[in-house]
Amino acid sequence: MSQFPDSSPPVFAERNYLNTPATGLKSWLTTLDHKRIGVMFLITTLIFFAVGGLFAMLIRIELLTPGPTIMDAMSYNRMFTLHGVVMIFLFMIPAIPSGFGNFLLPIMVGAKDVAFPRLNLLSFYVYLLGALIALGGMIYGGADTGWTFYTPYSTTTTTKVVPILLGAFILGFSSILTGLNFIVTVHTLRAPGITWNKLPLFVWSIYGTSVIQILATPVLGMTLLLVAIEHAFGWGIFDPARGGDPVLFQHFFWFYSHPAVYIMILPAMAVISEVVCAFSRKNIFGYKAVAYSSLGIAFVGFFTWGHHLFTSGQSAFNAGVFGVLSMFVGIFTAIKVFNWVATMYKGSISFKTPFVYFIGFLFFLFFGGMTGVALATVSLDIHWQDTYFVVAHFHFIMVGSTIMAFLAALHYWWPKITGRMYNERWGLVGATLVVSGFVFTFLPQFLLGNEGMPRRYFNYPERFQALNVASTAGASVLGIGFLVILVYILVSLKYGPVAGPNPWGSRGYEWLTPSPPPLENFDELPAFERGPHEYHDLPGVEAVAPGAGSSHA
Amino acid sequence: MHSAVAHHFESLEKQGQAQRLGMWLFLATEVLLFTALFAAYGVYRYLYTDAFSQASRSLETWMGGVNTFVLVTSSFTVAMGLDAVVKGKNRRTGLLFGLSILLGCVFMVLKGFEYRHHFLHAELPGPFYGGPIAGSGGSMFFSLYFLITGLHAFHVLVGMTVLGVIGARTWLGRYGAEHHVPVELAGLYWHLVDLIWIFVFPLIYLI
Amino acid sequence: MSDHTAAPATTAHTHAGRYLVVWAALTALTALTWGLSTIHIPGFGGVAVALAIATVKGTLVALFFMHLWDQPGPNRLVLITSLVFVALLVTLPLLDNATRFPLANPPDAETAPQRIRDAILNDAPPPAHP
Amino acid sequence: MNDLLRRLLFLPPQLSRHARDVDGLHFFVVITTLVAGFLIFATALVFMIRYRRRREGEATPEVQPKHWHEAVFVGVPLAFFLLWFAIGYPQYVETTQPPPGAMDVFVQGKKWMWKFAYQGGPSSIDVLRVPAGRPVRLLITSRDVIHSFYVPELRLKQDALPGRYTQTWFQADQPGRYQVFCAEYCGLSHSGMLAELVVLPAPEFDIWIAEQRRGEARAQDAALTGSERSMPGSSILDQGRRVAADQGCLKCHSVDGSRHIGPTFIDLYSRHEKLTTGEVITADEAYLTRSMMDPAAQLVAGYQNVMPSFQGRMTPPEVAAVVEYIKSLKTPATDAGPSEGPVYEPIPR
Repeated sequence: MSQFPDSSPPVFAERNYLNTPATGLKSWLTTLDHKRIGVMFLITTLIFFAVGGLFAMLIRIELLTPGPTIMDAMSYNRMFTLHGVVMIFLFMIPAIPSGFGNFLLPIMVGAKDVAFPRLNLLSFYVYLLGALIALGGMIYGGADTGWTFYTPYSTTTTTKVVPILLGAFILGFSSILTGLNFIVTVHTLRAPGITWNKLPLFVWSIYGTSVIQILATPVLGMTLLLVAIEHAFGWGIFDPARGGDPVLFQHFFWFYSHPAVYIMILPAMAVISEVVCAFSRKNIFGYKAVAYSSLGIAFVGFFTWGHHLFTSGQSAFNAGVFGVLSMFVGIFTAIKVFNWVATMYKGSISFKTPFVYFIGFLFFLFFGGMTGVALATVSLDIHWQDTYFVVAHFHFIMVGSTIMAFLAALHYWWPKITGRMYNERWGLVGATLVVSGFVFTFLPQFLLGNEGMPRRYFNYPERFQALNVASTAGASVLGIGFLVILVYILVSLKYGPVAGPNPWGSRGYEWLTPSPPPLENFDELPAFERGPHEYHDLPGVEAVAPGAGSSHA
Repeated sequence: MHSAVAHHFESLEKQGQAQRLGMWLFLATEVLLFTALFAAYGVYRYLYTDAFSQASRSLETWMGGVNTFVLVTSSFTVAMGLDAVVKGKNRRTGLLFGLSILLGCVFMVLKGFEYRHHFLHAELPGPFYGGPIAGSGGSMFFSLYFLITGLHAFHVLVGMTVLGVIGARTWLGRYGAEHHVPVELAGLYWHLVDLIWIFVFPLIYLI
Repeated sequence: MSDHTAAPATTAHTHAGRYLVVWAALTALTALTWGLSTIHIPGFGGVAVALAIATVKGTLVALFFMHLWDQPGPNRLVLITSLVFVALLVTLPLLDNATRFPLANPPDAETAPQRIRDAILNDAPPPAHP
Repeated sequence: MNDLLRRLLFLPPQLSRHARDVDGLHFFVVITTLVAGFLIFATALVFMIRYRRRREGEATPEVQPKHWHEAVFVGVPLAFFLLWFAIGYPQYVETTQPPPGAMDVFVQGKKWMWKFAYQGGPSSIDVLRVPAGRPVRLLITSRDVIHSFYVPELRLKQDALPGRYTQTWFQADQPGRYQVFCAEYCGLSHSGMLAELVVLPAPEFDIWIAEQRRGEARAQDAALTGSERSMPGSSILDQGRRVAADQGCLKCHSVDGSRHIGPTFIDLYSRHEKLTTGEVITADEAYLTRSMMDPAAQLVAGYQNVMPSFQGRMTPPEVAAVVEYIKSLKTPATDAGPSEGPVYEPIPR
């Protein structure tokens, strides 16, 4: 599978993290190795992705016709709540940082492990505990509040909202622990030679993500706890009947949940910055701009939460403050988009599956981002708020961008994680299905929103039906695409050709070690003389043979 | 190499640096956990200014004041405990941490008396409020009062446990002049508990 | 301040004297803020004075008991950053309540006009706007 | 041009100057987005074709941006974003500042209906009548959870906060009938919480509101003297149907046998119903009346206790009329729904 005729035949590293120190289930469940923890995160988050995706399909089928199609209103309300909770708290937030981040970040800084391996394992089990409590609540009855838990609906509903609140509260700790671990790792465990300006861009973005996780998650935890207390004991901090202000809840909630959008999108940008360099075989255009804009997003992202409250009774003064600040967060994304495109200039572009996802990502991020800025343009938001336009916008960002990046990451690092290649032809088929299915699912929803269909509607007037049918049709293509990916990726685990340490000819640090990587990441620590995104200094790119990790010269 | 160095750190000092940074990040999350309550306090104090100052006046300011003094002093003894372990005087550290725990107990007992007072006067949160203040301000104040002081008291309990465990281990000689970072981290946590109280005291009792 | 960055740990330095001074200062400031509160400075002044004293006390604790005085940049940056976000979360919602349409605040809040408070409490539409 | 773009973007008709202004900004935003998108993706496409990999192991030059590159990358989008904001924010601020002399309407959302009350007493459920060409201020509140008053044709949306008031205002241009949605999720029948905005020509509205005020005065007189208020309409069944529609009964109780929030009305009379307590009762006149006054007392098994009490909100003759109406609903009943058929498509239940 190696692309270079002059390189030695690819080798599956014999002593790797998959078989050392042991292969049993127990050795996995008690492991402190960041790579194994990352893989366990990946597997669990993917299972929850399947659950959330199933809910999504049921929602789309229900919306095929106005009125009840396959379920009643109560089931529908529970369904979209669970879809939101599962996708956001159980999949989107942990998937790339805790999954790929855990696997790659220590390798990319040349460390043997994260700073606190035991906290890392704890993070996984906390995640599992939170997920089980939330799932228990869903099976026990589910909640019908929407993932936003707006008071006073969430404090007065008779559904089982408390276990789901507690589940999300506990999941927050997992997020905090992982973020804390990454920040300390980047600060203290960088290998000699890896200066701040030679950090892979993946690390910069994950670092920005971690900052948000640390600073925002506690506020959400406290807020959810307050809602649970209000629901259970009636201590009304937000209860309008006791002089509370329900809008204050929205302030607290979005103080976390707007930055949480960046918890979801920054890791996607992390992946894309790596992919675009590797497949253009070109140095990144404007390293510092791309790196620092990650921190810019992390910081400025905190100043914009009020644009979710334009119709909520918030003051016009605050709307102005939040509106103008929201305009600034868009430019950091713009910088990245321009620099990614410019990176392709004079490159040597190879259209492998990850790169196809990059194209999809760029398209969705551009339109998702521009509609996001348009939504923060105050008067337009008044029309769009809580309609399908918002639904389409954030799915463009979360599904269109984050999941495309997740799939790009899955394909790009699959040979590193498993040591084997997936089938490239089926990879392209899957990518085409997913990208086109996605366009057909969510493009009609923009128009539905323009037309005025509010979100979370079980019934809708018949004039909205045509676009809903189109959306459901797109969703089924999307679903088939995911099934195709699932099949060939599982097949490749056993039958995939051996990948070798660097099948893409990438310069990223993680490709300097054999695939799959050994227990402590590098057999012998490279000197990291070259930056991770530099492709200009050598004619061609050599594939590094396993066991020769230090042959970088 | 010191036996306490984990395999992925190059030296004890580097490990200590990492642990300190980790602790500070954790403390930042603690600060933001309290911030949600402080922000709610700020909003409702603005909305119910008179009710809040009336409710605040009904609190026993001297108890809050004494408690502030007690916590500040316990912070001081914890700091002295760290100073002792750095000099290799483990036993003294154990004793000073014990003293800090004792001061923490004093804090909790005083807090308990205050709570008892509130229970007797029906100054309780939310729907259980039966105090003299009309409107929503009174019950809102006591909801926030119990949430803030309750969360803080929970942190005091956790801090006392941490001091107890680390103090005992220091006494047994697990830590020493060279390997004192865990003692320092336990101290950091306790100081944060003190730091938060320094802001809770004026907000709830004085203004 | 930066002369310790080469050896960031508090090793071998003795700070006992420093701790004692800080403790004395904290005790004195506690007494001061308590004393000042009995005078009842009117309006916003009392809040400002009490919070200013608390900030001084907090700074002393953070710098000396928590050793930020001797420690490298990142740790200080962590605390400062978290304080920026504390300020953010406290001020912006407060600004919202202070500037929004007064009827959108809780009806018995002291910021709402009395006649409107009465009207809403009695579950009647409020009088016509002026 | 305006109309073409509006139709292309599936936007509903523009009922006010504000709606036209907002759409103007909308078109500007869409056009700049599409132009920018075209430029970026055309560039990307050119790069992808021009610089596709021709052989393995190609060397690539190092290309670094100059400072002005990054300045352009930041400056151009920021300029456009700020321009959008500079146009959009004043448009929003305008909706928060009702002109003096605007007519006040009190809007009350509750699960799952809208009540509109006018100065001087008249009120209606789920129908908001306003005059064309005059400013109308809405003071919006809620009785239970947060709702959101939304009329797409006005490009206007404002949340209803329980126990407090928010405001917005509009001035509708043309008479017509438009749909009001609830845009903030409020539970089981969120999507059924619809109302109708009826814009009447101003003189017609004046006549209507005057009539309403007179009727209100008559009703008050009637209440004072204790005599029964006369009800318009031909037969008692018509009256019952009207009352059931006006009071919102039919939002939760179907008349065609389909299951909804409450039990269906058809064949309800003298049906044996199993209660939540396990007891079985016969739905006679007494039970029907009691269920309107105190719905929680005897709840049919399988339904939630969500119905409000209509005690004091319906006069005794109205209650009797509704009971007669329910009695009349036997299979095969063909007539259903409100007597005033809306012009928009009704939502199938």
